[in-house]
Amino acid sequence: VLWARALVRRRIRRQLRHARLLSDERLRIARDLHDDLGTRLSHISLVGANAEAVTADPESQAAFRQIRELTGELVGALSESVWMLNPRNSDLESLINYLCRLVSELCRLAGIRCRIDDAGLEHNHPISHEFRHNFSLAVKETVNNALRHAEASEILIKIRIDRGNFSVSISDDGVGIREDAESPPGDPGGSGLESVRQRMQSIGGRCGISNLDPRGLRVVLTAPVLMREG
Amino acid sequence: VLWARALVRRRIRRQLRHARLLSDERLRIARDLHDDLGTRLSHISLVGANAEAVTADPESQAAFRQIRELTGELVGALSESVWMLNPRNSDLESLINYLCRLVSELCRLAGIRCRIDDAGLEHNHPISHEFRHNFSLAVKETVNNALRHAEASEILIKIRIDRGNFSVSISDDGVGIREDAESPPGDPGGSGLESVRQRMQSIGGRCGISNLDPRGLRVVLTAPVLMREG
Amino acid sequence: MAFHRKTVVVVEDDLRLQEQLVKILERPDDIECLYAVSSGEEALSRIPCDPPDVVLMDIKLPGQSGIDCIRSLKKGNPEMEVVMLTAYDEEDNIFRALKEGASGYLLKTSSPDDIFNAIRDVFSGGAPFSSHIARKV
Ligand SMILES: Nc1ncnc2c1ncn2[C@@H]1O[C@H](COP(=O)(O)OP(=O)(O)OP(=O)(O)O)[C@@H](O)[C@H]1O
Ligand SMILES: Nc1ncnc2c1ncn2[C@@H]1O[C@H](COP(=O)(O)OP(=O)(O)OP(=O)(O)O)[C@@H](O)[C@H]1O
Ligand SMILES: [K+]
Ligand SMILES: [Mg+2]
Ligand SMILES: [Mg+2]
Ligand SMILES: [Mg+2]
Repeated sequence: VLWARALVRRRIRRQLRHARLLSDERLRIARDLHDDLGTRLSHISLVGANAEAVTADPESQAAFRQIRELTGELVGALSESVWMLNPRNSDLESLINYLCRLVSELCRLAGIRCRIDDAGLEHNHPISHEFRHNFSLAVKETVNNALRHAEASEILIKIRIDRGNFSVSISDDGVGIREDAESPPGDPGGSGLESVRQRMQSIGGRCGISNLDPRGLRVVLTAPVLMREG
Repeated sequence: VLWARALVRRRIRRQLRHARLLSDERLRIARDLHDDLGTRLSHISLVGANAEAVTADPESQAAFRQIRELTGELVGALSESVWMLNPRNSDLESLINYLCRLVSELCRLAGIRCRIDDAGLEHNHPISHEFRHNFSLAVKETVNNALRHAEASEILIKIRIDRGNFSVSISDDGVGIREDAESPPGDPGGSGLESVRQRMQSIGGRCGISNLDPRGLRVVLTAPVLMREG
Repeated sequence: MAFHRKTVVVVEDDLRLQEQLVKILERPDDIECLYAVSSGEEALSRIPCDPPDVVLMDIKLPGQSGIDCIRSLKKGNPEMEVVMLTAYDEEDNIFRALKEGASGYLLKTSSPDDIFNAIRDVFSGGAPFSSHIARKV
């Protein structure tokens, strides 16, 4: 019996080591890539900024500005993927911080009011890379849907942890979804909601959608908080 | 004895599995980045190209051209890292193809003639990710040095495989290195050559530098070809 | 307040970026870039002799990192403001820089106006932070 236990322990240790290997490697690759790409993007942005200041031609100015903005967005995407790959971000608290930033930023850009209620959450919990990745992309798509389709004036985000389940509910006060809207006749429909469902499923969670009374839509994303793997 | 062999086999299988995991992960990261950034970069490039065509202001035109070139370089850097991370490129033949493309591109941009002699190599051999990564970055730095410092009119690359050793020699017909040039007094000097040495060492290889007669420098990078690990 | 030009020094190892940054700083009348250096070592040997009001400091430098540099600079001259420059949002590094005494950070892709305002703001107490970082600090 002792012998079997030692074997199991050794196996677990080995798996942990490999998980660490993976996440270190992930971070190293990403850092190298991002340093290089970030510097190049900064260069483009600065060249555009200087040219914009010099030219008197309004069309050129507009193009330079647009290039600068696009470059800024790209840097945003880079920052986001670095965040995703950093194993030190592998806990619930940092995911919550990230989600708050993400949602407020999306709403700010769309010019829509946004309230976030995290009920003063104090628990923390390690989470897996998969969890973090899929959960945050699911939230992002759901918020984007509300911003694009709902014609809402406000979005409310509620963040909760209840008996080992982490949940984020995204409500808007917009038009809601008509019964047939998800797959209008003759139209294959968007892929966003489907991918939200798949992402939540892949981390053992689910996605619930309901129309609100008198108007608006609520999407609740829930998944069990698991141990970090990598 | 049978039992021990089974253990060893299992261990090897597990290591292989983890190596595969690592390389899949590498590729996934690079692909994700590539897809996302690639699209955004084309957008930037298009904005620049359109504006360049429209404007009559020569300064703006020059800036748009520069932005377009920088964006092109960025796309190149991105494809390069995807290449580096793709486990399907884990053999010597694909490394050689890549090095040929890399070197001719670098020389073309610098406007310097370049000859590549691979003696009609026909062997192929699996190589590790480490090997590929470090060897190609070492070649790149060495060629960049020749382009930046040598004042050469031509660069000659010789690629050989000899008794399990892969070697690339990079010769130029420029000014060579003065005895004290690597660390001029009061100047900490560049870090390029040092990193070339470290990269070659990390894959069990070496880097030999010699001045040529009557002029020019030759750098020979050699490393044993090992089995692929990841 | 009497008109006073804010003097700036740029620490950036990528010379192409350095050149563009210096060029941007030429424009506003109330800001003057004194000089630019390309390593932490160079910054530590030159800045204490010829200090600006604000140092714009790249986080990633070869050799001594920008973060290590802040501590030494601040020790000799606690009044001097340091604003970090980053290629992308990297929380770890930004937090370390703030702990070492940096007043804020700027993305290198920021608009020129954001850069100018960041330089002006460090004196009015409004350090340049993104809202997210501010929330955590
Ligand atoms: N918050 C919402 N309010 C109103 N309608 C919504 C809301 N969210 C989704 N919908 C409706 O559900 C449809 C399906 O959403 P889904 O995300 O799958 O596709 P999409 O957003 O149209 O396209 P994609 O996400 O692939 O870019 C939307 O087209 C829209 O009609
Ligand atoms: N092919 C060459 N011909 C002439 N001089 C060379 C050649 N290669 C290197 N050198 C000299 O060796 C020095 C050290 O090269 P190294 O790559 O280490 O630094 P660097 O290229 O100056 O800077 P860095 O690579 O860090 O950007 C160079 O500065 C240069 O003087
Ligand atoms: K100025
Ligand atoms: Mg959608
Ligand atoms: Mg060099
Ligand atoms: Mg730098």
